[in-house]
Amino acid sequence: MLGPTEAKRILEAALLASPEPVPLADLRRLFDGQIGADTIRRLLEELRAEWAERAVELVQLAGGWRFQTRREFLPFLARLHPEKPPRYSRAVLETLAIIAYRQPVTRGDIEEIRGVSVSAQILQTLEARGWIDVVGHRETPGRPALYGTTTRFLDDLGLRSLEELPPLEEVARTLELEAAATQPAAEAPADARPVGAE
Amino acid sequence: MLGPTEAKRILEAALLASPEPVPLADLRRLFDGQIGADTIRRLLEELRAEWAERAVELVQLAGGWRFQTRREFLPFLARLHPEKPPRYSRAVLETLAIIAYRQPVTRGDIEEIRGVSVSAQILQTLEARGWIDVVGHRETPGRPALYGTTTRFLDDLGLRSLEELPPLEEVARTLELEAAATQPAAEAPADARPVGAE
Amino acid sequence: MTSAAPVARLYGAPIETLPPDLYIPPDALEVMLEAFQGPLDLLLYLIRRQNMNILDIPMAPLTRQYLDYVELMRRRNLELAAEYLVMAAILMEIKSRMLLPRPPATEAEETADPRAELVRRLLEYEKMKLAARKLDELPQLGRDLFAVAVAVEREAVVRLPQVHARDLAEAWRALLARARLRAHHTVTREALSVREYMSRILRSLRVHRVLEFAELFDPARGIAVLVVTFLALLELAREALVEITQSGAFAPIYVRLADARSH
Repeated sequence: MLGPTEAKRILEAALLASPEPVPLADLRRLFDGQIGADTIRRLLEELRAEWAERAVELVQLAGGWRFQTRREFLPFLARLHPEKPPRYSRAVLETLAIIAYRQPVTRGDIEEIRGVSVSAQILQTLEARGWIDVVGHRETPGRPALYGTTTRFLDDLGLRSLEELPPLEEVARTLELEAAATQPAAEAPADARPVGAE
Repeated sequence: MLGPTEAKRILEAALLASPEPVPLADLRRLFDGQIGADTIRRLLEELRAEWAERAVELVQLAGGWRFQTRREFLPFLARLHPEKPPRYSRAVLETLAIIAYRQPVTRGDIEEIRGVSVSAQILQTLEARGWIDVVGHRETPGRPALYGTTTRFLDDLGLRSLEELPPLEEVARTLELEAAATQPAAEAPADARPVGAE
Repeated sequence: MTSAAPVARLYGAPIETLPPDLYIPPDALEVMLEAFQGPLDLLLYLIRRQNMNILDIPMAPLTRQYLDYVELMRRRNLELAAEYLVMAAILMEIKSRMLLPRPPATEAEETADPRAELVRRLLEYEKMKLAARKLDELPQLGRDLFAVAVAVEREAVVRLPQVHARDLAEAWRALLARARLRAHHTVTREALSVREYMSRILRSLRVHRVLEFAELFDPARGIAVLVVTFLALLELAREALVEITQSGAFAPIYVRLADARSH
């Protein structure tokens, strides 16, 4: 028969080797059912206490018990396993750009500029982020909502005002320069761009 | 600045969270390079000692440091892992041994040593396990692939380098052949030179 | 550990040794023959079983036993790899060369034992065979031990995409390139701030419903802002987003949202 210390070490090893929560019933299988559920629960509580001072903790979840790193150590651990920073899709960024540069605009305006339909989800994403909101309605059939950017948007991008966004003439000019560089012979207006970008 | 205890707890958490061995260079990243390699090595040794009495041990492998369960606890832990890993056939194991001890070798070299043809499936089995890969091609007609073992192979078998492979056994220690007079090292060169080249 | 390897497994039980003669129970024989990895493996078995000196192989008995086994395999309709027949030819060739009288040892090369190459191959194969067993005895990840992998608690931190001003410029650039906007939408720096104030006015009108014209202006912010606010108001009126009303000359001017009536 196993002593409690050895049983605890086995429980510990089994839980450390499993990234998924392990149900109590599975933990009992470790000992062929020779150790009762109550005893195992007590050993788990002891284990939890033993780990109290460490960067990893033993927690009980709906699916069972598991070891997990403590949240406050994530900044360190994240350096080891950097997550790729999430990125917005091109559709979201273009929509945001249109709202920022052309506000107040309706969804129809955005669609006209983008040349494709704009899903409600895109606008919801930006609204949920607190970067755009409805600033009014246009008095046309359907009274479409007019979107504008918020103070939060400026704060999050580190801008004091929209004027600090790159001026559009400059944007257009770089585009022209680029087009000229790639098509030196022909007159290469920025709008004579290859199709297929849609 | 972190104290050594906290640094150790962070190292421990990072290693416990990684099923792959973590190289020392990556461990240094945990602390933004603020803690020197020597200090980390010392902390790792302390950690290893702290874990000496448990069912999990900290080991140094070819690919870095890893926590793993101790072999003697397999009878318990296997009850939680009902899916049995493959037992490799003699053909697979002999092929693996030849690649490990004689690398880099071509499939032809392996066939020459084993005296039978080696099926593509055997090599695929070992490649799929991540234990061997193609390290180059021999510049002979057909440019056959040269196989070698991977870091993963060493890691999975608990080795730090190929030098830690079990030493080859010399079954016959002395050459009593008449040929011994003219080829005193007839046995030794077989270890050093690529086989199958004759 | 020398030659104690099980030569075969019969119903899972290792067969360590075989009867010295060739008689083997038929079932066992089949299992055993199939267990040989090839002619070298079979030869090694015969040599080790007979305690032959591998460095001084008696070619005649070895060849005879080998051929007996090959014949047995054939009779049992076991699939016989071509390598077994090639090896039979090699053995017979060596045996016949051994029978030839040795020429006087003038040149070292010519004294080479005809068995040398076979012995080299047997020794090399045997080494690899033992090495394979030793590799299999090493503790293996997933079979004998498991890697530790505790969960990394990161769900709590929802990471939102970062956007920089240049991302928006880039997005706009892509739009320009695609939609031939350049000619139609020349937006000046001033116009942009006008647009910002258009949103600002609309937003405050949503709160206050109706504002007096003067309330929209904050003289403390300087003339530029006053002008921009005024331009924004004109633009809003032009786009019919606000209504500007005045009951009479010099009466207060009121600004309300064009859609305020529906509220």
